[in-house]
Amino acid sequence: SPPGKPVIFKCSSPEKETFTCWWKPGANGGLPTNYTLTYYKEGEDTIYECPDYNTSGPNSCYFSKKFTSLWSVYIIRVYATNKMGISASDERLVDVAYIVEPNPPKNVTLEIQQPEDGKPYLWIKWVPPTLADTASGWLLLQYEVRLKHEKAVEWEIYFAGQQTNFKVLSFYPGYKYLVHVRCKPDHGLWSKWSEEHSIEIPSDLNMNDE
Amino acid sequence: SPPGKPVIFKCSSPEKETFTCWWKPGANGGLPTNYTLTYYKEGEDTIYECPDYNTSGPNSCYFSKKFTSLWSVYIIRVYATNKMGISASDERLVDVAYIVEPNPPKNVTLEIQQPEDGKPYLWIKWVPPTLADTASGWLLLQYEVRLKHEKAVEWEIYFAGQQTNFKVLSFYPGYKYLVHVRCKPDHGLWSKWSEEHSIEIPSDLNMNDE
Amino acid sequence: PMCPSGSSCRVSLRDLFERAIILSHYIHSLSSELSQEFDAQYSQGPEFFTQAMSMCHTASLSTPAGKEQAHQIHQKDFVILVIHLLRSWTEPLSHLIIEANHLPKAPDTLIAKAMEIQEQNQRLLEGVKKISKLVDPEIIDNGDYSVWLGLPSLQSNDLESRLFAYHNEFRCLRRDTHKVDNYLKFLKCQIAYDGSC
Repeated sequence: SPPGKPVIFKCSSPEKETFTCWWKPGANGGLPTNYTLTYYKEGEDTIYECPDYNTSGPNSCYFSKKFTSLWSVYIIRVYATNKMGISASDERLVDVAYIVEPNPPKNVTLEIQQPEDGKPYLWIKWVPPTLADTASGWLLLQYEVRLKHEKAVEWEIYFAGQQTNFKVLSFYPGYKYLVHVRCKPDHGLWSKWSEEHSIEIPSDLNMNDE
Repeated sequence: SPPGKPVIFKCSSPEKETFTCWWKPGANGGLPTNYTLTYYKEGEDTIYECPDYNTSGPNSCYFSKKFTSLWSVYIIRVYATNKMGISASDERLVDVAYIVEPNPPKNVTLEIQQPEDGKPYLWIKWVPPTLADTASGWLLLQYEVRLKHEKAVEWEIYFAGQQTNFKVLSFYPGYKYLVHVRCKPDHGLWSKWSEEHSIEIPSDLNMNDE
Repeated sequence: PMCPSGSSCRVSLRDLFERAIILSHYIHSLSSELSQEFDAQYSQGPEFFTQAMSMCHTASLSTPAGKEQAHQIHQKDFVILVIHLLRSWTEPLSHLIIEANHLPKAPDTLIAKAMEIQEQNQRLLEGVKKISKLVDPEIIDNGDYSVWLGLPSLQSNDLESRLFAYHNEFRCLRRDTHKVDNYLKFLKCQIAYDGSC
């Protein structure tokens, strides 16, 4: 039978300079099926084919800098073809600036702080990811921290706004805590969580004001 | 004796529309000494005298909008004259585009906000400095907030981008917090910090999600 | 602006301006670094380059030198002026990159910055052209730009004259990229935010 309808399930850009779209093939009708991605840019008539089916792995199309424009919406479609026929995915509209998925924050550090005049707190610090746009100092990233002790099931999630550090005031001595941090540009997607970092809280830590 | 050599120690523009230069008189040789500022502009031969010695106070020259043009170098010199002779400062080269140093932000206000569905946060708000026309887009300001509780040694500094408010998410109940805000044009110099503002955080403030 | 398929949808004028400004801000920051890096590397004394100041090849373009003058230019003429300013650097930038390799001990970072500026300048030119079409579809861009005649000085046998030539080009690049950045931020508020950001 003709191939099933493919679905473009994700398009994202790590740094607003390049981007990739991925699709899920439909049922292949038991026959060898070939996939073609085509696109055109709003305001232009020419229809182009995917410039690079390889760089981002199977069922993907990679648009390098040369093929990535910030100034137009891309209208993208994938066709599945076999001997019995052809089927087309729905159109996917892509505006590169709105699909930025940055790399995770880096250099996450954890410390127990014991101020002379206050309760101890867990101080989490990090630095923004390497991203061409933050280099221009113009893209505002927002951050989220998740934390739990080893035996807990649920993560506690804290929104840290634009801060690149966060103080956790409520935690239990004697436990090992696991921490991840992620980030998101104002219009864009959350990054993956950073690598896991952990810290052992001494069981004899005095939790009251000094 | 003839007057000592004056020194033009600063030229700056608060809003990229006017600018002022200040000079330090040299020794006045014990005689009444008169100061004259002259300038000419790159690519022009005509030498002009300071248009306004008063608006910006003693030993200063104020260039109103009428006399201010960006992206053209002013070559400026100050002469000190008394009965015994005359002495000239070194030439000062000024491009108004690169000497913008705004006044500090104004009307800084602090509030504790307790959203129904989230943790309480300290909300800091301010308005751009006087004279700064950010609405037209001719001047674009970025802001920085610094904050610490009374007993803390270190300031915590947060970059707020172009927003005129900032949410601080990690802080201690029962402490008095001190806050300053400053601003900088996109390509210019930081203002001084605003006046200090403070807020007492109630010690019974519930720091968890409602 | 993800919109349902079938309906025509494009990047809004506000978004186009926001993106153009991210680029113009970045390009000017790079140009300032490039100019300072060159002066730091090749200056032979505090006043060495002050005598090097000469007119920029774009001086013939009448550009507003203050906010009031900026308000007096018709918006679509102002957009075209920005296009002319950007286009006036296409040729000099490509020659600067080629010739800079012949500078004594030319630092890689200096050439890399010039190349990045060239690339982003072309990107920004494409963006401002797109903006101009939205500002006024009837807009006519006659392909104008300021002719650059600076190549011979970049190839001068006399090292000092050559250094003066480079200093002046980088100084003019810094100035013109600042103008473009400033004008785009102003035009964004005037055009896309009805005069008040």
